[in-house]
Amino acid sequence: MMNYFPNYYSIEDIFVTQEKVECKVNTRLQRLGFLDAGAETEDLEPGRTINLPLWYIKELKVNNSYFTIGVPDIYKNVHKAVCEAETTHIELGRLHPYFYEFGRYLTPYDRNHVIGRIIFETLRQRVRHLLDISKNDGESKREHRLDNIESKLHEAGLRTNTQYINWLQMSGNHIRISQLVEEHQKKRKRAERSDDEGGDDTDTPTSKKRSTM
Amino acid sequence: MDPSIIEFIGEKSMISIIPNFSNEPLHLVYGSVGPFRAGFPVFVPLWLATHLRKQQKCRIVPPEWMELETLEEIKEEEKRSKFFTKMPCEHYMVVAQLVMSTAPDDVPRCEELRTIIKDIFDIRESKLRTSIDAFIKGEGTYAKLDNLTLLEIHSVRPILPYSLDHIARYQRMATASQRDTSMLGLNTTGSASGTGSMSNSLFTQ
Amino acid sequence: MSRSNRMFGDNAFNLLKDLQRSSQTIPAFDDDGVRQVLEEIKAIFEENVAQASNYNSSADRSLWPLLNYRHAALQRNKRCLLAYLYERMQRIKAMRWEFGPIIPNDIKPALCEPEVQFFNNYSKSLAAYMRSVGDGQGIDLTGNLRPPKSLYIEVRCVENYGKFELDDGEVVHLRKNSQHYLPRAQVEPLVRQGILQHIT
Amino acid sequence: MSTREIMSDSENVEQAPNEHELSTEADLARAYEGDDDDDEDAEPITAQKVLEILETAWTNEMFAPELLQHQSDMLELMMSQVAHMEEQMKDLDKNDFRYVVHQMELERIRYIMASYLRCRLQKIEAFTQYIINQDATYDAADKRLSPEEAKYAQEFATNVDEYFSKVATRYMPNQQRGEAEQRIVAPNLMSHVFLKANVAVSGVIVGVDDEEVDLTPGSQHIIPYQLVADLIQKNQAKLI
Repeated sequence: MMNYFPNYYSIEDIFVTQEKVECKVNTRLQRLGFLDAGAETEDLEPGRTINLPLWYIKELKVNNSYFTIGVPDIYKNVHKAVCEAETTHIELGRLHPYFYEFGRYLTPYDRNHVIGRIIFETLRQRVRHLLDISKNDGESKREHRLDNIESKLHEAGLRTNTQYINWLQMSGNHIRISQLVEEHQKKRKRAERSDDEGGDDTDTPTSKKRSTM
Repeated sequence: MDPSIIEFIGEKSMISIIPNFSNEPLHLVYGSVGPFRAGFPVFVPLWLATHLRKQQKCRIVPPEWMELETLEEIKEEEKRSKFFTKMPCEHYMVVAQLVMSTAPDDVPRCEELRTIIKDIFDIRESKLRTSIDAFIKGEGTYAKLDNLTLLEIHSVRPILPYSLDHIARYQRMATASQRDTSMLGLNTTGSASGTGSMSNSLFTQ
Repeated sequence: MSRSNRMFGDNAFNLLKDLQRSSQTIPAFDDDGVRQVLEEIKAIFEENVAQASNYNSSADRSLWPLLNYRHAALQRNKRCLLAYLYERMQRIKAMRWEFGPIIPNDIKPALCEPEVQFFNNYSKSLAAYMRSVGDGQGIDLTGNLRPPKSLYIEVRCVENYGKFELDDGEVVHLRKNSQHYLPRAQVEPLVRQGILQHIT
Repeated sequence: MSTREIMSDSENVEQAPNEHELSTEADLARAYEGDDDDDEDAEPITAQKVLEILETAWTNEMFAPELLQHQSDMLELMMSQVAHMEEQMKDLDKNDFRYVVHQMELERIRYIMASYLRCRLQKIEAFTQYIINQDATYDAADKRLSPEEAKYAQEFATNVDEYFSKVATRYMPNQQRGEAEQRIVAPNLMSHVFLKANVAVSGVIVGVDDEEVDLTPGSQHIIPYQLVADLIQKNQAKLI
């Protein structure tokens, strides 16, 4: 398992860059009218506000003359909490499922330079909380409390804790059935149950050649 | 990495046993053990000690520190100290866990010891959480963790290093954008393919 | 281009979303989805090429934003599609480690032909590598998965397997619900395959 | 490579432990010690030492974000050692005390070797092109990939390319410059790691602002990997 470090093939990063951002059109843009769901014109008219996906925005220069990229209010809204170091109670996942990564992409477009600082500070303040809730499973497992990055950290923390508890009970060192095989067997059983009775199951995928090398 | 690997590494620790059989020395790759003489103590790796104990071929001699008074002192010291105190054995949890689960009869006051060792671990673990918190709020990317044992480090892995990775990443981003307001939109894959750079390649086929 | 058009790249994104939502083993290769994405890529490209010739021969830069947008959309499509293949490749690789060198019969139809080819090449290449390690002495990396605790383990048979020959020539009969005390290293693959269950 | 393996006690129980040595070619010992001098009688290396080196390589590899230098010489020696001991023990009774203990140790060694190589394969598959490119710039002595791994990496890269091509890329417009580059998956060298100093090291830069710290032997730290990668390489510190 590796930490989140997006590369070209990262599904997570593709999800983040699918998110839309409000942009103001600054100048008439020929034949881009289709980007504006609320207009019937062939061209995109100045003054209109449209939603553009991050995957396009990140290809634009910060000072491009076509669009002004709107900084979402969610970041401004947590500003006060960040300053007062009161961020643990915020339901970050409700504000945005990709609070940090979305903000990271928007950082260069924020002329006031607050987003970068805010995501950095927010995570810094919330790590202690993440460590704590990873220790006590169940508690504070509220939906929407964590953003995507945090959920991943939280899951990793819970896993560590479970492993440790299993180890203390000396139950951690059994050889186990491989995950894929287990899932596959379950699926097969479900299929068999819904199939006719007495079906011929000698043709199980794992029953014949089983050499490992 | 899960605790079974930490256990595996800790099983190399040497521990004293009193065998009930005799044998010539064994020349293991990791070094020689023995000779074994019935009734006389001999040092062997923990993995061998637990194996022989399960076969009822020896008694395990608990290490000196595995004793109530010593551990009480360690516990008090750990509470008093701001830092992590040096443990009598760098795999104390693994040794305790393995010895006490395979040979509870060889360890006087086993249950009490179990509790106190667990206490010590918990004190250290919560101290670790507190110092992590202080360290992260202090804007560091580097910290000293002297005397922490592998299993204690494991208790914050991977969540601590991962969190630090993210924090550092966002910090770099915040600093970079403050430095250069006209920078291009950051491309995840690191190549600065702004709008200008495509003109020469867009139309080639 | 009709108004009702969704934004470019949505098909490609959905390809990924469906894959992401599916369980660990692999869902059927989305032939139609992939073809649609490839068609969108081709369409965008051809339009851009057509307009680019005008663009280059005149000083008129007013179409630049459109070309630019479509170029980004083309790259986006490529990225989603390749990420889809990349993720499938990870799962196919995992199958080699977990199921062994033969793709289970009921999973095989989920793969397209190039994927089956990939699996076979991967399997072959891995086997050749494992044989070559240590100047040809060879090592089986699909075994020894967890730190060893004892030479022998207690196992229960989950299904009727039949005869199983140990390295020393001894033959055991693995009958459903029978229990055995067997060399850990030798029966590890059977436990992984769900034939045997490791009990205390 | 011709190697005279150590004798195992199952045949030669009287042998003193310090005679447990793998007689190695001089260049093998130098390969690890670093060839600061070229004397012919380099220290022979014991099986115990080989195992220690492999164990360190294994734990370092588990925690380092990038692929570290291969240890195929050590691995080959250890595999011969294991095979040799197996051979010597094959006539022993399976319940013989010596047989059981030696087998247990051999299983531990086999686990370390398998886990180590699996870990490397995972990185090779994840960062294939990155590693191949990187190795192309290194001298033969500094390559990260062993010859077997290099072959495997190349085959893997080709196999992936073929799959992608048959399903998608050959139907796409030609790649632009830089696109192949963009697709290379690289490790995050700034990942934080836990480090233990083996020796005293002075003037280690620990932060972006060039803050320096002296490491004392046995001290432990959490720090971005890249700042200490060279210490691992030089065996001045290890990852934990």
